[in-house]
Parts: sequence; C-alpha cells; structure tokens
Amino acid sequence: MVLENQDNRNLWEKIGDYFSANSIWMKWYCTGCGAIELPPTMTSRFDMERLGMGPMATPRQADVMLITGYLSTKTLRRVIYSYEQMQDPKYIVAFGSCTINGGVYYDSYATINQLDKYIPVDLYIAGCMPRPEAVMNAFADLISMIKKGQANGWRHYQENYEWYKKNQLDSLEEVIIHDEFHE
Amino acid sequence: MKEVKLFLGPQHPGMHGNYSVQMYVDGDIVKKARPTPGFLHRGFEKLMERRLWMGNLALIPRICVVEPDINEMVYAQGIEMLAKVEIPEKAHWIRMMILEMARLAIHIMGLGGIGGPTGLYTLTYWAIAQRDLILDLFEEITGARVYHMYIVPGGVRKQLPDGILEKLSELLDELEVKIPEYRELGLKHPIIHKRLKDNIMLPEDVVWEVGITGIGMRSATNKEYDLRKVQPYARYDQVEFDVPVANYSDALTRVNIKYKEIFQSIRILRQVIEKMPKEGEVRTKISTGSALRWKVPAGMVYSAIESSRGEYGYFIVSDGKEMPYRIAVRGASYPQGLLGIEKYLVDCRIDDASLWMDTMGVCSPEIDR
Amino acid sequence: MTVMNFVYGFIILLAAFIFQTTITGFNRKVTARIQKRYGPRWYQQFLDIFKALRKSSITHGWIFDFGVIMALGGIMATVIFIPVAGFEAFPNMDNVYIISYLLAIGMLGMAMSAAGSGNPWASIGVSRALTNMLAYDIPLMIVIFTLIFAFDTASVSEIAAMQQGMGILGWNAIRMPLGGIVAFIALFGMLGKKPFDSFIAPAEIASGPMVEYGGKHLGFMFILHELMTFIEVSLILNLFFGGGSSILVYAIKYAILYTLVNIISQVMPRYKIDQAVKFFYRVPLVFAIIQGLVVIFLGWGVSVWF
Amino acid sequence: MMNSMNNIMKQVDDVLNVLNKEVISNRQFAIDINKGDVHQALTYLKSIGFTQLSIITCVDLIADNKFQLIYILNNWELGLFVIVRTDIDRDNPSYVTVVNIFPGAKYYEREVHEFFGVTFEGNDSSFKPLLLEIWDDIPPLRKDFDPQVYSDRKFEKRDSDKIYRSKIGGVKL
Amino acid sequence: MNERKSFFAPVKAWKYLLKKPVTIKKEDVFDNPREASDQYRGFHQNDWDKCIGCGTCASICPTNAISMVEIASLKIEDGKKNERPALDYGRCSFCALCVDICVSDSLKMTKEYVHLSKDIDSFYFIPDINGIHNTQEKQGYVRDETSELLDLERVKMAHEDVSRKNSFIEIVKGYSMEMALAESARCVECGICTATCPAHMNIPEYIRSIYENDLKGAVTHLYKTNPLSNVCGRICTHLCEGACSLAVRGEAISIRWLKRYIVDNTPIEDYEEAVLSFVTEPVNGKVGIVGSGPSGLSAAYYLRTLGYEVDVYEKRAIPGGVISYGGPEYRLPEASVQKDIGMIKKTGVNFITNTKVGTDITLEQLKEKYDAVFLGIGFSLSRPLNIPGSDHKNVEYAIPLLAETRDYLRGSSKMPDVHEKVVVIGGGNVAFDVARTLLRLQIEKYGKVNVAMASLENRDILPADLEELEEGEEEGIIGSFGYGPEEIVVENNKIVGLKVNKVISIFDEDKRFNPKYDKTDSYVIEATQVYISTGQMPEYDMITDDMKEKMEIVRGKIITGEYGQVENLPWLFAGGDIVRGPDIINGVANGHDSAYGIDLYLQSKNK
Repeated sequence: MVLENQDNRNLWEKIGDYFSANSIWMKWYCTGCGAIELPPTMTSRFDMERLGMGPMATPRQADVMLITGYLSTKTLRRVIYSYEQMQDPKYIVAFGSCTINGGVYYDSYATINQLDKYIPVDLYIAGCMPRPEAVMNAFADLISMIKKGQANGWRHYQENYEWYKKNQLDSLEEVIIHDEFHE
Repeated sequence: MKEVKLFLGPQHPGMHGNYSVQMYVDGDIVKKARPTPGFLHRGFEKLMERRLWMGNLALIPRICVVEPDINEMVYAQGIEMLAKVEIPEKAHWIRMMILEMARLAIHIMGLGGIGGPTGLYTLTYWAIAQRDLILDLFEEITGARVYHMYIVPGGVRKQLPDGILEKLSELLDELEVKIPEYRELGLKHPIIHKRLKDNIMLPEDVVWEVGITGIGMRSATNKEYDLRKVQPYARYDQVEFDVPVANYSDALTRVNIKYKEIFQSIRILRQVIEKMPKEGEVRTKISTGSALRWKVPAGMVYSAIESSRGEYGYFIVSDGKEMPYRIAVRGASYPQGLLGIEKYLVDCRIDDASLWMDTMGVCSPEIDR
Repeated sequence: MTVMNFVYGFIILLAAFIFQTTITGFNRKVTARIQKRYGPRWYQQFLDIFKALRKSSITHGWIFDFGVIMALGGIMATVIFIPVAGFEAFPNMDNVYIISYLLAIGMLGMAMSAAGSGNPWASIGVSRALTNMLAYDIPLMIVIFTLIFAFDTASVSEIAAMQQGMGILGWNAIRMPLGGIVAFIALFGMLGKKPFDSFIAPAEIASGPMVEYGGKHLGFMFILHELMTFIEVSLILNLFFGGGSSILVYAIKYAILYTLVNIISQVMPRYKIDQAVKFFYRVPLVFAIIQGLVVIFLGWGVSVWF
Repeated sequence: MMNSMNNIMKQVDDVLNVLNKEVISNRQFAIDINKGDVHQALTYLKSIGFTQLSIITCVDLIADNKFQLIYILNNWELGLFVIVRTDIDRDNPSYVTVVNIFPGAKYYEREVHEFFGVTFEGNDSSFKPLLLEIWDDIPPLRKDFDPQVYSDRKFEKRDSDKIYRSKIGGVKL
Repeated sequence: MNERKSFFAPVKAWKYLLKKPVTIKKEDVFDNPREASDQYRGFHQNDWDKCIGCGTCASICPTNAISMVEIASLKIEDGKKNERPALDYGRCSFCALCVDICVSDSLKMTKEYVHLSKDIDSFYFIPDINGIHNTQEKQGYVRDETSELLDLERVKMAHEDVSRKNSFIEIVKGYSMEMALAESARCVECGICTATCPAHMNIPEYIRSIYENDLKGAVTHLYKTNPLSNVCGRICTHLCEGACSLAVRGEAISIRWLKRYIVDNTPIEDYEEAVLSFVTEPVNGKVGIVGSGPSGLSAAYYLRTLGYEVDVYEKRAIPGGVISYGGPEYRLPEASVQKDIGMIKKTGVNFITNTKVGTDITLEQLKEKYDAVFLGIGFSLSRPLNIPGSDHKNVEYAIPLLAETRDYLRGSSKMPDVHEKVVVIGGGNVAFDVARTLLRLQIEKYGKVNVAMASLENRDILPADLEELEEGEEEGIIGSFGYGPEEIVVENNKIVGLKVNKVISIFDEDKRFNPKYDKTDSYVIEATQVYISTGQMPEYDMITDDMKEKMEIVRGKIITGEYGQVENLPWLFAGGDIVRGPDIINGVANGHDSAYGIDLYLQSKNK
C-alpha cells in the first residue's frame, strides 16, 4: 500500500486534488441493492450536489464508482471492465456488508465475498444498506481523503495490476465480457 | 442499413437497476431486443433452503429491493397457509397498512420515474423526496428505511409505536396536496402526452400470451384483475377501494392508472386508520419452541399477492424440517421483463425502450433473484 | 488589425468564459430551487471544468483528438467576433455569416471527434445533434435573413445598435414578435436545452456524443460548451433583444435571458428527435415564413412598430 | 368460493387422468398428472379459464431420485390457482416444452434448465444460459450442489477469527 | 381516462423557486446525523454484565455474522461462558434477530448508523455497552414480548394428584411425544448446561435428537457420558437446569424430564443396540470395583466399554447402592433402576453381590487380584445427631429406613416398623424422602398420616427442592422449619416428642456451623418415633491403616488426582460421594473420569 501519511505531492498535484475533491462525478451504475438509497441521496431530500457530486452517464466521465452492495460474478466482470475505462484519478466507494465479507450472501454460489481482491476500494460504508446520511458522510470523508491525497486506490491498482488480475481470473475464469448471449 | 447492436444497460442511465437489454437497432428503431438478466443473481432460492424459516426473514426482503414488503407478506402468508395458523386480527390490518404504504412509496417513485427517461428531472426529484417521507414513517414503525423485516410469519414483528396512525394520517393529507402537483407538472404536460400517448402499446392478446399481470394487464383488459379483489388476502375484503382499469394500454394510460392507484392506496390507508382494532395481539407463533427450531408442516403451497407490478408469488415446499425444502419465487415482472422485452420492444424507438421498462414495471432484482 | 485586437479578443474570450461559467453555476442553483433543494456552490462549474482538465485522458485515434482541437479552435475564433455591448475585438467583422460559419466548424469538429470515438451511442448522438441543428437552423436562418433584409446589414453589432434607443419597444423580438418567438425557441435547440436535448439524452443514449469523452477531452468540451453557449445566447440577445448599451446592461439582459431559458427547460421533458424536427417544421418554420412575408411584403416592424 | 373450486376439481377429475388431488386452501388445489398427460391437462385447464401461467418450476426430490415439475396456473375470473405436478426421471431429466400452449413458458423453462438441468424438447432457447455466466458446476439448485463449498472454492473469505484475535485485550473500536 | 393536456400547468412548478427547499440541512447530515427512530436497527451494543456468552445470537444469525470470541479476562462461572459475541459488519444484515432471541436481554441495537472506514478491521468488532465508537449511543431496537423468539415457558409436566400418597406410585408421569417435542424445541443449544453438568453430558445433542425424533441417537448421546440415564432422568439434582440460559428470563428447559423421556420411550432393541455399540474389543486388564453405587457402576460401564474385565463387589443382595436402596420408590421406580443395572450387566460387567470388602475380602487381596481397584463405596452411614435422648431405641436413621422400604417393596423384607406419630429431623431432600416414605407407610398401616418435620433452616433457605416441600405439605407433612431440635423428650422410656427451639442463626461470624436458638420460642412436637436425616458419612472400614496413612482424607473425603487416582497408591482410584460429596451425577462423572484414569494408568503400566 502507498504510505498514507507521507504527503509527497507537489503543488500542482495538491491543486489538482483540490479540484478532484470538490467535483466528484459518480458513475450511474446500480450494481446492487444499496442503489435504492442513492435516489434519495441524489435528489432533493439529501441533495448530493451540495458536495459537488453528480451522476454521470458513462464511465469515461466518472470519478467515483459506487459498488452498492453485493456483486454477482456476472456484474463483477462489468464492474472491472468499466472501472478500467474510468480515467485517473478514480475512486471506489463500497457500500454495505456485502462488499466487505459477503454479507447475507456469504454462501452464495453467485456472489463474491471480498471486493478489495478484485478492485481497490478507497472507502467502506457499514450498513445493510447504508442510510443516505451515511452515504453522504462517506462522500464527505472521501472528499477529505482526496484533499489529503489519501485516496490512492487507483494507483495501487496500477502498481499491483498483476495481483488483481490473478485474483480476478481465479474467481471469474474470464474477465472478458461475452455478449453472445442469445444468438 | 446495417443493424447496430446496442446495450441498454447494465451500465446505462436509462436502465433502472442492474439489468440489460441488447438491442439491434436500425437508425432509431429497435429491430430486435433480447433481455439479459442475471446481473443481480444471488441464488436466493438456494440460499433460502439453507436458512431457518425465521432466518430467511433477513433474506427475503432483498429479493425485490424497491418493494421489499411484498416478499415478507407473501412468505409469511405461505407459511401461515402451510402451518394453518390464524394470525391476530390486528396483525392483518397492520400488514395491510404496511403493504399499502409500500405500494404508495413505489408508485410515487414510479410516477417520478417517468421523469427519468423523458428528461423531466424536476418530477423525479420531487417524487423521490416525497417518497422519503414515507420511508421515514417506515423507519418509525419497523426500524429500518428500506428492508423492514416487519411482516413475519405469524403476524407482525412489533406493536405499532404510539401516535403513528396520526402521523400517517398527516402524511396522507400532505400527499393528497402534493401528488396533484405531479399531475400538473407531468401528466398534463403536452410533451409528456406526446411521448406517452399511443406509444408503447400493450394489446390484450399480448397480455395473455406473455402472462403480464398488474397494471399492464388491467390497462389492457378492462377487468379488475387485481389479487386484492380476486383473492382478497389480509383484510382487503373489508375495505372499499376501486381498481382503475382501461381497455387501451398505452404508456400514458398506464401512468395514469398508477396515478389513480396512489389515491386508492390513500383511500385504503384512511380506512385502515379508521378500522384497525385499537387493542390486541399482533403476533402468534407459527410453531412451538425457540425460533431456532420452528418447524413448518410438510406440504406445498403457492402464496401470491398483488404487488405494484402484478402477481407476486412464492411457491413454498416444506418437508417438515427447520428449513424450507424449496422456495420458488415468481417475480411479478418476470413476464414483462423477459419475454415481454423480447417480443414487444421490437419496433419501438430507442427513446422508448427505457420508458417501456418504466411503465411496465420491470424490477430487475426480482427477475434475477 | 493590430496586436491590440488580439489582446481584446483574448480578453473577450476570457471574460466570456468566466461570465458564462458563473451564470451556469448560478443557474444550477436556480434549477435546484425548482427541484426543492439547495444545489451546488455557485462556482461548482469551474471546479468541474478544472477537475476534468486535471484528469488523465485516453484517445481514440487522431480524429478524436483533432476534432476536439478543431471544435475548440472554431468556437474560440467565433467568440472573438461576437460584439458585446458595442465592444468588438475586430470591428466590422462581426458578420452573421462569419459567425454562423465559424460556429458550424465548431459543431462539425465535435461531430467528427465524437464519431471518431467509434462508440455507437456517440454516432447516434451525432446524427441526432445534426438533425437537431437542421431542425432549428432553418426557421432561425429564415428569421435572420429577414432581419438582414429589414436592416440591410449583416453586422451583428449594427443590428444590435439599431434596436437601441426606443427601450424595450425597439427590440426585434417586439418589433417582429413571431420572429422573436422563433429565435427564442431556436435558442433552446441551439443550447441543447430541454425539450430539444435528445442528442445528449442520458437516459436514452447515455449522453450521446459525450459518451467517450473523459478527462482533458471532457474538460475542453466543457469549455467549448460554455463558449458556445455564450455565442448562441449573445447572438440571439444581439439580434432580437437589443444587445446592450453598456456591459452591465448587456450582462443583466444576458443573465435574464439565459435563466429564463433554463427555468423553462426545467419543467420540460424532452422531445424525441423526430418529434423535435416535426415541431420545428410545424410551428417555428411557419412563424418564420409568416414573419418573413410580413417584413418583406408589408414592411411591418422594419423601422418601427407598424 | 369453495363451491366453485369443488366444481372445477370435479370437472378436472372427470376429464383428466388425475393421479392425486390435494386441496391446499379454499382458493388453491394441486393435481398430480402423469408425465404424458400434462399437455392435455394444461390445454384443458386453459380452456376452462386458467388462462395465465404463473410459473413453471421444479422440485428436486433427491430421495426418490425424481424431479417434480410444477406448473401453476391462475384463473383470474374465479380467483383460483391450480398446481399441476408431474414427476420426471432425475437421471435423465428431459421433458417436452409447453411453449405452444403458454408462450410465456419460454423463459421459465430456460430457467428450470439452468437451475436443474432439465431439458425441454421443442424450446430451442432453453439450452442457453440465462442468469448465470460461465457456469462450471452441476446445476445449482439441485440438492446435491452445496453453494458453500462452491463459494469457498471460488471466492475467498476474510479470516474473521484472526481479526478478532488481534482485538482481544487490544484496542476496541 | 387520461388527463387532458394543459400547456401552462407545468409552469406552476416555478412557485418552488421562492419556497424553502425540502432538503435536510447540512448540519443534520454531517455534524450530527439525524437521530434515527426509536426502533432503529443500528449498530449493536452488548451489556457484558448481563451477557452470559450463550451464543444463541450466533446460532440464529442468518448471515453467520456473529462469532463467539473467548475473552480471557472474563471468569467462567456456572451458567456463564467467558465468550462474547463478535460482529462482522462484513456480514451483518441488521435484521435484529439476534436482539430478538437474546436470552439474557443484553444484546441491543443503537440508533447509531454511520461507520466509515478504509480499514477493514474496523468493521469487525466485539460490542460492549459503549457500542462501536465508544460513544454510548441511544438505544434503538430492543426486544419486546411481541418480537420474542424464545419460548420461555416450560411444557407442563403432568403429576399424579394428591391421592398418590396412598401408594408408592411414581409421582411424575413423564412427557408424551408431543410434549417432549415441544419442550425440546425450546432449546437454543448454547451448551452452558454441558459445562455445568458434572458429567458434562451432551445435553444439547440429545435434546436435538429428541427434536429430530431420533431416540436411538439420543440414547447414544446419553451413554457417552452417563450409563445411569434412567436414574438420572428421574432423581438427578439437575444442576444443568439451574444453569440453563433460558432460565435467565424464563423457565429452564426440563432437561431431566427430557432425559427420562428418552430412556422411557426408546424401543428396548434400539436402546440395547445403542448401549452396546460402545463396547469394544477386550483388552488385557482386570479392574475391581468396590461398591456398586453410581460411581462404581459408571466406572464399570466405561471400563467395560474400553474392553477391560470388570468385577463389581457389592455388600448387599442387589447392586446399585444408593439407587437401589436410597431413592424412594415414588421417585425412582424399581424398574428403571433395574433397567440401568441390567444394561450394564449386558455389557459384560461381572457383579459379585453379598460380598463386603473388608470382611469377606480385603482390599489387599483385591490389589493382588486386579490391575487396578476403584473405590466407590459412597456415604453409607447416617451421621448421628447428638442431642439428649438420641440414643433411644425408637430413634431411627434415614438410610436404614429407605433401604428397608425398598426391600419391603421388592418383597424381600417385612415392612419397617413405623409408629403412628413420627417426627423427622432434617430439611434436605433425604429428609423429605424419609418423611414421605413414612407417610406412605403410615397410610398403608394405619390409614392416616401424622408426620412432622423439624429443620434448622427456615422455608427460604431449605436445602430441599421447592417441589419436595410443596408436594410434601400437600401430602400432609407438618413442618417446623426454622426450628432446631433441642432434645428428644423421653418419658417412661418412651418417646413422647421432640422439643424444638426457634433458630436465630445457623452459622457464626466465621461461617462455622454453630446454631443459635431463641429459647423463648420453643415447643414440643408430639411423636413416638424420631427419624434423623441430617446427613450421611462414609464407612472406611475396609481401608487398612497403612493405606490410610498414605492417603489424604479431609472431612471424610478422599483427596484424589484429576482422574480419581489416589496419589500415593497408584493402583487405587476413588470416586463418588467419598470424593465429591453426596450427588448421583457427580458420582457418575467420577466413575467416568476414573475409568479414563484407570485406562491411562493401565496403558502406561502395560507399556
């Protein structure tokens, strides 16, 4: 892991991190059931945009990917695929129990147990599912982490690409997505 | 022109939930569409065979994320049918209240949901914030916003907190004022009319062919095919309500029916508040002993109720042990989400694809399980 | 042409960017209010743009890159020719033709770049965007030609100047109400505001042309978008709403016009692209032709009302 | 309501070769049908008002070495459910599709194939995967499939014991 | 059907431009997140003082999120484990089933719901009263009567009504199958009972076997640790029920009656098969056992199952010791005693009855004859009471009476001589056994009851079980509890009564036995016969003096090693009352332990 307390960013990177922190676009991808608390977070009641966050339609534009709960292997392939499409710096926030140790589906044949084996996670939120307040707080935390230059999961992914790939292949057999589904 | 293959989802803003439709388009017209479910497959049916009858309570709400309560109800009802348990009168009324609140919540969200594909985001923002007030009420009754785990086999989990009926009544007053604003903004909007009217049709024979239930079915057949009327469960036979129907099913009709059902739910809730027994037990045990060792007599039963999207059923097989032998889930959106897409998304425009999902009510987690 | 012209041009460019981005940020708050919430900080739009510029980028071939540069170049060039309250970087070159021609370069650059990304959503988006352009451009051009006919000049600043002096009554939007309506509606189409935003509809085609842009490309696209908005709003403001006698008046009118467009678009769903074309050819086109006929044959609205 | 159900049951009994009847509730009954008679039964039931196919599913009766196919039909007019059951061989699970009677069966059968490995003759798409992707084990809803084992093999779990052990006597959160 | 179009209706939305937004204020989201509702299922808290470490929460947890972690700093007490639930927020689904089922009412949920971290370890925590962030958050979801998941009420056991006193019919009727299934379903399988039971019986396992209606399996579980299940199913002191985790808030499981259900209802073939299934191939080694009481029988059975040749010496005609001669018939019918002993006989244990070690054969001879000797002679003598008049011939002791009565009921002896008016001194279970036996004999002989009791302890601290007191009084015993005997009043060489004084205190400041009386409150209980039941003591006459020198005997009990081995006499093992005090289940446990010890000893010797 990158040493977190050591702040060896230069001025440009610090300014860059300031902008990154205050304008986080999340990817519009509801991977699991935690996504049901995202509409309230995004919309008027909790108004995520106050933090400068907003949903973005495509992975290319997004800064943060929210893994909202369990991931079936089928989804994980897409998640990895679109995570790699995202532009650096990029962050992952994992929601709820399922991403940490499998959650309710710990013995399921279709869902993974530990997310951080496959993609680097910057922040976990406890709860099943986390309330919008918890989600908002997580975003605030993420912002301060980015400001301090501590959200370096993407760098970790680059540096340990082999390790991540191996884990991905171990669990998924293939990471490539097949779309010849019906015909 | 060559057909282009497009993926509507799983990572697509027009797709609600983690679901995918592969579309082969010619220009803007969909020539062929194939649903791709399974992104949310967790193997519920297998996992439920490995949990205690009571332990499954933690699992079942998660089958359908947007409307968890129907799962609890249908599971509890099935077990009660197997165990031949009569639950207390008050529990029936509380269940009905929870179910109607849930229906209210999902219908409001669905009403706002048409704002997404059509671009009327203001409506979405309003509606979801409004729904949150219902979730607050849920939190007070059940202890959680989304996964309530409140309707349990044998009744409901706890007594209602004090003063909750008054709060509900106030909320209903507020909704009766606020919901018509959605009509002003949305349903009366000329452009919404343009986009929804005579569009995304659902003919009656298709309903029977595919097996679509719920609003889709009622909007096409002009019959009150609502399990609440046809096979009343809980105490739906003791409250008055109408089932809005139509004989011409375009997207606008379906949205309008949804709008009207909101007011029917409010009407039911008002009657529940009035007629609910003030005193009384709310739970009986389905079996003797501690929950670790509750047994359900052997047998099989199909328990079904009316969800916001149609007939929602569990087929439960028990072999008399502490765990279910087999549970099969009939997600209400199974027909419209799979065969419905394959057959009837054809010749729609790309623009309408996500509206189709919206107005038909396709809930991906219950298809995938 | 001197160095000073270029300095002025640069100043306009910078001012236009800052001004428009601020107005956009302000309008995000206005939008939020309609949606019953508080919304982002007023300078959020700046943060978004700089954030995007800071990110890493990926290229999808040189057309993709070149298209962005070309679009940005075209648009920046256009901004320089926009007269702002009588203040021009290159006097006497603010010809409507030049502006619309340069604007088209920007549009085409975007289209080229988006198509170069190879994403089918982008292709659909581009085709929609061009269809959309065709839809609003015909009525708008008819009205603008009418204006040129009426005022006998193609200079934007002159047209703007001619509307001043009679207060609100001097505005072309009042003098030629049908033309004003057409221009106002066309402004929605130009800005890609609802109901005419089907080419970037996120829920339908995943932001269309923008789908493959990320990082710096996206940052440039944002800058481009701000500048383009400035051009389009300024053009309509100058041609139909009397421009501005001073920078302040201009800025206020600009802000009001843009906010009006925004709050209207917030209560609008979007048309499908075919419906948008049908709409433009049914209402604004007819209005534009009537307006043209009225001006040419009756001469109403040319000098004064009636 | 009980009456109409009794009438229907009587009718069904008269027309079809019903092996076994079971009243489940006053709106629901089950009939066991021979493997060969299911199509006739479904056609007949459809003709008397059971127009909607609610679900096709399967139960793995591993003790009897059988699969039990379940067809649940819904009669909206009378508000009745009927559960049609038939047993098929578990070792060579294959059956004939009912898509020609209920087109909606297409995906249900495909799912049964995926979860239990029952093949349906005449439903070409039933052999394709539906919910799973790159599946490499026996069909998962069979009783002899243990998801825990599969999960342990494929998806590593965190060693919670180790984490707890490090906490005892140590810092509590 | 559908709404009409309206061009200007949507514009009404603009009114919200100037209205206050519905958005929750920043402070309520970030600084102090909104307080959740009163029922909110947030993070856990656990009151360690209340928690007994039963692990029921871990059993119900549908997500396997709770594991029980041993906390070294906690003491192990009866009815408490030194484990505490630890939560894995990588699993928890916040269903609160753990809260609903918590037997000790210690696990609760708070209103706290925000926990964010990059550090995965922080999602694993062992909750205490302070919760996850050590902040003592407000309580959220708690269990109440409605959400209760336990069954706190026992299945009522049917008893014979008061007419039972007319005969020695067994009082407790036993569970029917439905009752036993219902009772067994209450168990939460915490295993605290196993830890408390001296014999460490596999209680949760056999209760589960009952629940699964697998009686043969249940018998197998019983015989793993207790070969006297028929006896223990009836008259065990059931320490387990005192420790039962359900007893914290409700009624303990009727473990004893369930055990009895097993032994009474298992078909005899299954029973025999299960019992004999433990017997292994014979091995080289002979063990002699002195005394066929519970510990002797237990040692004999386990040694036999290990393959040793076992001889049991019994001074009386029938083996069993206290179980054959001590317990009253109405609690412990002859048939069940004989079933246990018969089973042990069937395993091949050789009983040598009517042979008193010390007189008929000496311990030295046994030492020569056997590789090891187990001493399980029990407390066979009554402790005498030295008050004036206690040397009268009509002053009788408990043990002879009980033994004679058993013999009388077997038909091998005449009826004990019971007077019309009797008084029993003592307040323990044995005293009640005596009193109630006397009462039945009186009815048989005279047709009416006149039995009085006197004990130092008053009703509140009576050593006997409450049900003994209740049933005894129901049958007609007149008790003077809290009145200590001063003298047996003898007039004309005939006992006329027992003079008692009110007891002020039993123990002095040093907690030594030293009763103090209030002489002003005293009276005479009329009786012509006095029975003394104030305790038993061992009879060590077979142990020679030089052996006695080598062993350590403290207050009548032999000090042994862990497995019953006497320290300086490695061939000698002891168990039962003479090691642990009067209790059948302790005897069984000692016997089992000693069997293990003997096996170890013989194996090491044979090497």
